[in-house]
Amino acid sequence: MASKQKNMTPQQQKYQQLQQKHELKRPVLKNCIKAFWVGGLICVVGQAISYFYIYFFHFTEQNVGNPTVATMVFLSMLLTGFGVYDRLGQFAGAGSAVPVTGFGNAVISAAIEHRTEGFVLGVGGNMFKLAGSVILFGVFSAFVVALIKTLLGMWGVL
Amino acid sequence: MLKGHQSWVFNNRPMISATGVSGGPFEANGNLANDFDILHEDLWMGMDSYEKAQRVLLEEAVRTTLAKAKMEKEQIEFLFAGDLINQITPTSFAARTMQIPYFGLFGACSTSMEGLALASFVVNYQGARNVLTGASSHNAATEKQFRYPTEYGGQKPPTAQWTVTGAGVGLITQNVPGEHQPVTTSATIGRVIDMGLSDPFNMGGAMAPAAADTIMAHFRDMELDPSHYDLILTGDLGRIGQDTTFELLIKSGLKIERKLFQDCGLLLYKDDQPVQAGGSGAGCSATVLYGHILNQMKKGLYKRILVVATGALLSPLSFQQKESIPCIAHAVAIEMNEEGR
Amino acid sequence: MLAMFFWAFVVGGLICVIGQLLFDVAKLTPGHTLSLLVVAGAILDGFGLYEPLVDFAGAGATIPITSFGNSLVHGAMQDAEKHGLIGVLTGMFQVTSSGISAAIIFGFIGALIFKPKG
Amino acid sequence: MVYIIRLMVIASMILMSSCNQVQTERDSQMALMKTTNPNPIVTEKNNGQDKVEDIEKKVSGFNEIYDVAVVKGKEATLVVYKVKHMQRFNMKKIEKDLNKTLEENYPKENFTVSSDYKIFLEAVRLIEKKKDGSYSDKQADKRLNEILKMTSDMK
Repeated sequence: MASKQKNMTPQQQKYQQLQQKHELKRPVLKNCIKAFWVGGLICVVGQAISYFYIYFFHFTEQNVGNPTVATMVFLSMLLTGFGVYDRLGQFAGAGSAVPVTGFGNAVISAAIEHRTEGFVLGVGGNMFKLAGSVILFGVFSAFVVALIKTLLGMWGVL
Repeated sequence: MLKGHQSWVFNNRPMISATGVSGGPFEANGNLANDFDILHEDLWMGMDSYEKAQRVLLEEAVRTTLAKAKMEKEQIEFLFAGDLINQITPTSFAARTMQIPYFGLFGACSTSMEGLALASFVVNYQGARNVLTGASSHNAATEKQFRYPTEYGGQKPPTAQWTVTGAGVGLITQNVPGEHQPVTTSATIGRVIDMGLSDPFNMGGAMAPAAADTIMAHFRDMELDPSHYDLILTGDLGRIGQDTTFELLIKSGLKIERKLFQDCGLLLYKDDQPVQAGGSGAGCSATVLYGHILNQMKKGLYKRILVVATGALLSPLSFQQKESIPCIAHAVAIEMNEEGR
Repeated sequence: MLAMFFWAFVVGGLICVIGQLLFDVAKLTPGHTLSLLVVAGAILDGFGLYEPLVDFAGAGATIPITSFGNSLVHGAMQDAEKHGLIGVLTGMFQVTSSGISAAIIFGFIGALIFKPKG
Repeated sequence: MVYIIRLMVIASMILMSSCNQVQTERDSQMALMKTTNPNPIVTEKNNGQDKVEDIEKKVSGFNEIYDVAVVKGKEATLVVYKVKHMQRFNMKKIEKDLNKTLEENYPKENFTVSSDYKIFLEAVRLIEKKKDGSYSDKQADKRLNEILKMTSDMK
């Protein structure tokens, strides 16, 4: 950010100061409270679903995550398809984007949106245009972390 | 006739003899629904893609204009139009349907005034008798291309703007003295101004300096005072951009009354519609000018107005490559034709 | 069990607040924010801190996207224990596969049955 | 409308394919909610009831633990427990300590220790069935081995 500032002419900097004055501020505190509530509630729903699977199906606490996540993504598909999730997202911000339902929403909304370009080039090609970076950085950082841990383990440090 | 550095004066006073305006469901719930000729309940306009829907909007606006003017499309010499989707394909495809000789324009949201200025210039110098000019935009098509999928639950900050679903078209003809119609009298073509802003969710702030630059150039070139106009109307600056532009103009010494300085993007929607900082898009200035504002002029509310449409010349690629947002603004002065001459 | 729900709510909510702060204060795009959280989850698991959080908060820790990084590391480590270094590569998706495959499958089903509402 | 119908078909297919193992039992229904502390059981007659009760006392002695179920089978003994919520951060350590304590006190026994709710639930269900006589010793032992297999699967 600092280097960006330096590249600007004094005129640009002066204007940006003036513009800042008029810029509508994001209601950070209000947004955080909304994100907390909605995000928390989504997790509570997730918890309820996982207890449901523990109780009625053959899942232990350790592996109940898989069906829970799949169910949450399914719910996210319904909400996305009926046009509810984008409204929820405008209200809750990170509260609906950070839970796995937000990941599902990113994939599903892109898939639905690009249906008009066909199933191969449209849906197939664009499905991960938003969520792809999450997978990329998740996988790569996990690779690095696991590699370091394994190597340290092999050398007997850990 | 060139006047000053970057302005044209249209001595023959080309006339906006008919207009056509179409809009989508969100506009139907807005403030100016009565000034639209055609309003759609369905965001898809019965088509199977949003891009096709935008094409339909423009085609309908053209057809309405022709119907009002009682003209056939063969009588139109040229079409000056544009939009901001994928190499302006919605407009070009609509032009394919209409078979009118066609200039495709790209000036982002300033396209409407770029088209009106050029059309007026051509008509003024007898380059044509009848010219159509217009612009269109579609909310979902624009979101899809420039932002996120429409169903994606991203949170828009309060600085974001809502792209208008709609098309506005005007028919520019030779002046018929005495006819009660608006005429164009001058135009100022803007420079590309870049103040280094790069937030695509704050277009108003990025476009404000371009608007201010063009407005100042207009008054300098035309040797006029702001009091010459009853209304100075900006295209889609929204709340932030408009306030900023106003401050820039006041600082430069122009005396403008705040309430005579309005913005299409703020007129179009009701306060309770979730448009954040206001409406935007190529269709914003086109629908509001060719619909609401010209209707009001004909009713006698305004005699002389200056319309300044601003455009942000970015692409989805350029902002991902961390480029700042260059902006442009074009101004056209519109008056009511003098009566009984 | 009620305590579990309570802490799932609080911890899940707090992770979302971190995300919201990244949106609003750091002005990051959703893509950047979610990528950052996933990386944070992977690193926390590297230090062995994420698993206790899952024990404590249940879905509050497994539903936010941070758990994605955590379970990727877990899968990789599980296989690494069995097969050595090569396991880091092969085991990566062992634990996480459900989230991604659910997203792909439901995404495609969604594309089959829904139209965007705008 | 067409979409909604198609959707309902898919949803009901998913529900139908998965809802066939639902089984309800009486007291174990609340096993996740409240403290049950069921009496420990053995699957062999007249053999070791004292011992399992002793084991349960020992485990209950842990400060962090508030609910214990013990099932002793022919070969292995299952010890399931719940950890006080604020101690759940230290689950790994508690499990280790518990294992150590049990090994030291009962070196001959083959213990499986778990804090998993699912295992706890299944253990409570087993104990109930054993008590009301719907499971014979043999059946109970078989069921215990199934539960033990479940715990080893998740590691």
